Amino acid sequence: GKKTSDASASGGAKALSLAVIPKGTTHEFWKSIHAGAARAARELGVEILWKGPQKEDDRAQQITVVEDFISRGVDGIVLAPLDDRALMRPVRDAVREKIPVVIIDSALQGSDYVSYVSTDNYKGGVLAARRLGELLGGQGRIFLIRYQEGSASTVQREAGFYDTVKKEFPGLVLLVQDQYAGATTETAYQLAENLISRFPDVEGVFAPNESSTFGTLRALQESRLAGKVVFVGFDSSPKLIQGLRDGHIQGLVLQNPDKMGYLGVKTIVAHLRGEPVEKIIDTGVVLATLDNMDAPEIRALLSPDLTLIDD
Amino acid sequence: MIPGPAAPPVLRMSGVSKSFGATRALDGVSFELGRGEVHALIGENGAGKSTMMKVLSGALAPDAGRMEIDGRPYAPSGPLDGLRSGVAMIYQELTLAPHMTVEENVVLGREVHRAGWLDREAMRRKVRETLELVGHPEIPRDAPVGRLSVGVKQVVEIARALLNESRILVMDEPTSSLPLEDSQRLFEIIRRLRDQGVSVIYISHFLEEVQRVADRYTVLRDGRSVGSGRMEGTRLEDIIQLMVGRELTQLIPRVEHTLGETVLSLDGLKGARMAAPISLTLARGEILGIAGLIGSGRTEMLRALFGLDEVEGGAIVVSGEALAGRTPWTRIGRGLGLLSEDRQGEGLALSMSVADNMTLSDLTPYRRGGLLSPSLQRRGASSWIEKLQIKARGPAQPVADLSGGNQQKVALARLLHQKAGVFLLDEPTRGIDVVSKSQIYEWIGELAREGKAVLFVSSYLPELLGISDTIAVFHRGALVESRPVAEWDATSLMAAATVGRAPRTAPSSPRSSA
Amino acid sequence: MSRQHRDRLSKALNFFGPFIGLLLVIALFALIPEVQGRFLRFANLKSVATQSVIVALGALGMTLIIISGGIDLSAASNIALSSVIAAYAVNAGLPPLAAVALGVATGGLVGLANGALVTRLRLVPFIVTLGMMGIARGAAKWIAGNQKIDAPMTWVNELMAKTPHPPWLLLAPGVWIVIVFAVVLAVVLRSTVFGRHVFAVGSNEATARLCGIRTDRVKVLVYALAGLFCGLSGVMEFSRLTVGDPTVAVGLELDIIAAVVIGGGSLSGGEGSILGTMIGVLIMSFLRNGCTMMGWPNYIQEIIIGAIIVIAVTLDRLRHR
Amino acid sequence: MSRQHRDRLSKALNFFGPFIGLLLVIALFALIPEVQGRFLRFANLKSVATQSVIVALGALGMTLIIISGGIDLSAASNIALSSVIAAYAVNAGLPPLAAVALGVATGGLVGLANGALVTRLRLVPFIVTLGMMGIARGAAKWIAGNQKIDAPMTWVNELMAKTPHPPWLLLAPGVWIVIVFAVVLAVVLRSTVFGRHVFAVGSNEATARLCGIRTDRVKVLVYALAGLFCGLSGVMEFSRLTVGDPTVAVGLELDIIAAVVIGGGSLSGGEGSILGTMIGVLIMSFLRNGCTMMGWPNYIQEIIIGAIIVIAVTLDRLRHR
Ligand SMILES: Nc1ncnc2c1ncn2[C@@H]1O[C@H](COP(=O)(O)OP(=O)(O)OP(=O)(O)O)[C@@H](O)[C@H]1O
Ligand SMILES: Nc1ncnc2c1ncn2[C@@H]1O[C@H](COP(=O)(O)OP(=O)(O)OP(=O)(O)O)[C@@H](O)[C@H]1O
Ligand SMILES: [Mg+2]
Ligand SMILES: [Mg+2]
Repeated sequence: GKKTSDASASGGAKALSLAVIPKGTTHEFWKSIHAGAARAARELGVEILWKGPQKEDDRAQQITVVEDFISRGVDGIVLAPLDDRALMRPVRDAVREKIPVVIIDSALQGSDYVSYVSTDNYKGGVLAARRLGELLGGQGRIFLIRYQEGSASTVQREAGFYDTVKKEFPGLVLLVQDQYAGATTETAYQLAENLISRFPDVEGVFAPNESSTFGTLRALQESRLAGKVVFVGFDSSPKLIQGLRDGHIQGLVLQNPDKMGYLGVKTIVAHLRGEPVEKIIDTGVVLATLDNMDAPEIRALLSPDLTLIDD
Repeated sequence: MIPGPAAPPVLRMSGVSKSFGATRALDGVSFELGRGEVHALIGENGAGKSTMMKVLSGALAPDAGRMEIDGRPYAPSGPLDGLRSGVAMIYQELTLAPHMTVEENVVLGREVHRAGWLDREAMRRKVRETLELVGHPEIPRDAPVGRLSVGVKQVVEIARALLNESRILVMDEPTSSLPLEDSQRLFEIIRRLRDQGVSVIYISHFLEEVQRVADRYTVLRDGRSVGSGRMEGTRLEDIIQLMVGRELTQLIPRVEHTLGETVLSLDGLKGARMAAPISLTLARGEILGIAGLIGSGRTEMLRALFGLDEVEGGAIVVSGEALAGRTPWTRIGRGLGLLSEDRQGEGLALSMSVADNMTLSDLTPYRRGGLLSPSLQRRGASSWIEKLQIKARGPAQPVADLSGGNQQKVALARLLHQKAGVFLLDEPTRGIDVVSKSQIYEWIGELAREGKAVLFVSSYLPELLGISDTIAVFHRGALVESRPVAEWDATSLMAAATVGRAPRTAPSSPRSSA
Repeated sequence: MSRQHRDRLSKALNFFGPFIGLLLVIALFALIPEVQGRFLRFANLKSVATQSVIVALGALGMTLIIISGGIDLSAASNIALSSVIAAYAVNAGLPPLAAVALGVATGGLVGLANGALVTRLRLVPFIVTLGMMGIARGAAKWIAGNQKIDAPMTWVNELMAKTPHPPWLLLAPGVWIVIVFAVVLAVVLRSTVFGRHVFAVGSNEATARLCGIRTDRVKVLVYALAGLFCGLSGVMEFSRLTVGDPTVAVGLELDIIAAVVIGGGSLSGGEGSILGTMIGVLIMSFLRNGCTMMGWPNYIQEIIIGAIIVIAVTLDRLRHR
Repeated sequence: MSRQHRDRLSKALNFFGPFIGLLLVIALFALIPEVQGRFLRFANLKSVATQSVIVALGALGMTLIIISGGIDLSAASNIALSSVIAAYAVNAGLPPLAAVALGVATGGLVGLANGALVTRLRLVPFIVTLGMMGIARGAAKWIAGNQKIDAPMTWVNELMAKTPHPPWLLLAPGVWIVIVFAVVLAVVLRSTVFGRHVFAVGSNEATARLCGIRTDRVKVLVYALAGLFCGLSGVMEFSRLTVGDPTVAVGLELDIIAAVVIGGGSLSGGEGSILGTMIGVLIMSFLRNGCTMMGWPNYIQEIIIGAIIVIAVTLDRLRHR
């Protein structure tokens, strides 16, 4: 089980039991959220149940998970909704059962939740576009690789990137802009490889999340284009950090998932203890480059401390 | 009742041709069937009988030719069309739905219903009546057909064909797995139908049977009709001459052979599906015939003996050594070989070639340096095709394309090829023409002469009496009587099979009472 | 009479047999102290029932197909397509009833196409429906413009509301719809000529044809019917999600097939029952629900469900010995 | 002689037949002006070949299984598990060769378990491998701790390098490994007793048993062999990704099965060939590659690939008439 509880100072009172529901459980990103949530849980002396949909990115399954936790009768839910609409009803059901909900990572329509803790995804896309545009001097042929149909947060990043390119760098030519990398590294790898076969003269690439960034990186490395093509990606993992260091990646847009998880749990506990909370909390995005990657605050984002959640 | 030449035929086929790839199964065949007559269709294996009947029933579309029923053109688009035009058929290869019950199978396609809703009571009644008619009211109507023996399945098929009210009833070897009793009952039914004006086309390789039941006959050879006439006054020899183009002197040849030491003995063998333990012995050079009614447990004994069913008790001793192991593989290793009664379900891998089917149980002769040589394998198979005169395009032809009788020969060839020492033959002549039959008898005799032992299960008494040294009779799962062949005759065999014991001296016609 | 006695016993076993697996699963969780109290509460049973609706509807049609000796890999894509169409229609301002009808009809059309390809081209159903799986999924994404379709709330979304509108319904209308169709289909299979012919085609197609059954017609009908059920399932999916999502239900076809097989269906045709299938669906739903309530990590859940599938079918086979 | 002539013609057709679908697909893209120049360039062919390795290895084993009348839904999960194990081993500091061996052995063990369950419990392979699909995937996630396993670069990662290390290899070592194994397996199927027994078991298991073939042993061997191929495929996946990713290859089992069936394999057993399967793999790879190069949106790709699967098999059936 994944209970991170602590025999805390609160003594006799029954520890709060919170469900933290990510969109999936296997990306580094979610591990960081888990770590942040676990840190908060330890500090606050509450118990968290960590559980995502069984199939990654499956809306229907996430609804099921929320319902099952309502059945179990948890005290509060921290949810990263896979869909801003579809999760409304289960969230409303939770509220009806007196279970408050804090939304993290992606937005939810309506206002049934206590607070919304997230990255500004659109801004992340803007940062990436500016980096790419600047390095290419505003001129060049580029790929916009998309992640997956219907994934809200990446759609916003792609939109931020696309809008910025159109507005600020009219000299950049989008060679492709409606190709989806799919859920796994392998599918992203194949897509990038095939795109490079078609357009070997590409000069810049943007990929909107960890798996598509890594898949593209592999394809660039294999085609001997890594380092020659300006490549900006999203999120971090050891291999991506290595890519940054080797000069194969010119920029990684970093969110702060650890903070998101931490603040998510912290906010719901505060609410449960009757303290006032902000309705919207921004956890910020930054751009990591070869130059700033060894700064302590960036390093903390690049390789978050996951020791709290070893299972 | 037999119509004169003036009466118009119910069915007329003329110039019907059908080819399967390079095989010309029917080559402009012509045929006439009178109203209320039983018409025998006779021919060697592969002559085209089944093909012709499938064309008639609508299961196959002819390449050329015309058919008329009652003077009106008849060109069925499928079996349903055929059934609607009053053509019912019992197919040579068992065609039952294994998961469905006996009752469901009998009424299949002819369900009694009101606006789509089944009327179970009415169907139940009809099925019960039909099973009574064929003399097997004891067949469990709620049992899935897949669990029944081949003989019972054949009864179910007959019941199904009789259920349909048809004007033309085609029976393609309906009695190949039936013992005498049941055949005779079937003949009575056929006569009754004939008297009601139904025309019956009857295909069988049992010529005496045919002679007894049919009014007229047509002989097919190589897809052409080579003669037809009234059965009355026609000698069997003449028909055989028409069939094969030469005279056949001896239908059941006897090959002299001598008995040696015991090679196989069963001591209280009890298989999972056997009703009672069985003990018997078999000597080198012995042909042991086994008689019995449908479901008397002969097949089940063979299956346990060969390791296809679980053995629960008793011992099997081969050449003085008890048989260990529980799989057919160990049996084959000790020189046993089994010919299955269910050639399509179990006997043959239909999608594989003739060569593969013949050599599957012993591929070692075709290995060269660890690899199998397909050409050697084909050559090996070719020699058997020649020896057994199997009608096939060649060793590479899939077995599924052969006629029923030729398929049976392929299965037999496998046993001969694997050089078994003890042959367990379950209805080996099922669906085989007279000429090939006499060939097979001869081979069995030869085998005995070479010192092989043969266990010969058959429902056809003349062949049992003709080639066995000893005949054992099964009754309700138990071996009730075993005697040298000289002490048996058809009547005493029937008596033993039906009531479970036989008088020493052959009495006059004991009827069944079980 | 000992024989009669044994017969009655084996009949009883055959009747209760299918439930054994389900009862085992329920007992398993009902005994774990952590969720004990809550697992068997009506509220939880209600949500398990609601969660089962989508798979159950797909599995009803799949039972028909599997009995007839076929298989339908496109079921899940078909569900997604139908849900997208229903959402699209609502969004386009059609009356909700028309949207539901359109969704169901879409499913039926895909099923009809499957049936037509299987019978006309004489292809194995596995391939036809594998192809259709891609086609339907692609079409869903196309129509939805690679996005989910947000549709305004209508009464359609009430179909899968855990707390139904007239509260005396107790269960979501979708659950009642499943129950009604399950009963109807069970009766059709047992007591109509069509049902009998479905079994016959699955048991031995050649025999069925020779007996004058229009096997092609039966098969087309079976696939079309199953398609309609997928369409209805898609509508339920839309009702539950409140959006039309072209990426929903990926891989669900295997869950649906597993439910049928756990319930005694045989992939070689001729065997299967509606009751069994429904129990198969519930076994899987209760397992998922229990595992989630326990807060077990997904990988444990995956391993357990995989093992249970094998165990359930093994038990079923033992029962049939 | 007309007869001989026709025979030779039909032999030629039978030989070239399988290639027709592939040639059609290649011609299709080679003629479209937009990608014409680039599609047939060696560099592109090289990357198509490399992309095919993982599916090809899985499909080699799947061909054996399908010929023997079985199916393996756990193939993709098995690939993921093996790749995780190989990464884990490299990460743990084992010599790369040992890691490769461990990965392959893992695949073999999963296959062996499949075979044992199929033969001992007498369950249908569909169910056994459906269960194993969940079990292996869950185990992979468990071992990897729900994360990618980052492993240091070793020569293992060279196996799938598009530009191989001794440049005279021209193709990635992984491609050569596929070619070698394909040839070996084709010979085994055609010209060994074991190969013949695999066909016999698939064609009619009862007959095979009657002929003294130890059908259970053949089946266990087939599943174990196929497992080893999945293991090797997993190692290649690890080599390609340079990390062990437990979520890789989800749904790939259907691609693998489709490749075998497009190549003439029959899901009812007894039919199939290695050459056909390899062509099936290439058809799918070229389609994906071509569609991406054309820049067609993914949904169009999905629809086209779905349609091609149906068309390819239809052509194959027509050829056999
Ligand atoms: N489906 C088929 N494909 C290819 N050839 C076939 C097919 N069916 C029958 N044949 C061939 O047609 C010829 C006639 O076969 P048919 O089954 O009509 O013979 P038959 O007279 O019924 O023989 P038997 O007495 O052995 O049943 C045979 O040479 C057989 O090999
Ligand atoms: N009249 C019957 N009613 C019901 N079941 C029967 C009947 N006859 C046989 N069976 C089934 O068949 C089995 C015995 O058949 P078996 O094949 O061993 O007999 P057989 O002597 O070889 O007869 P057959 O000529 O039918 O092959 C029994 O276990 C029984 O289940
Ligand atoms: Mg015949
Ligand atoms: Mg028998």
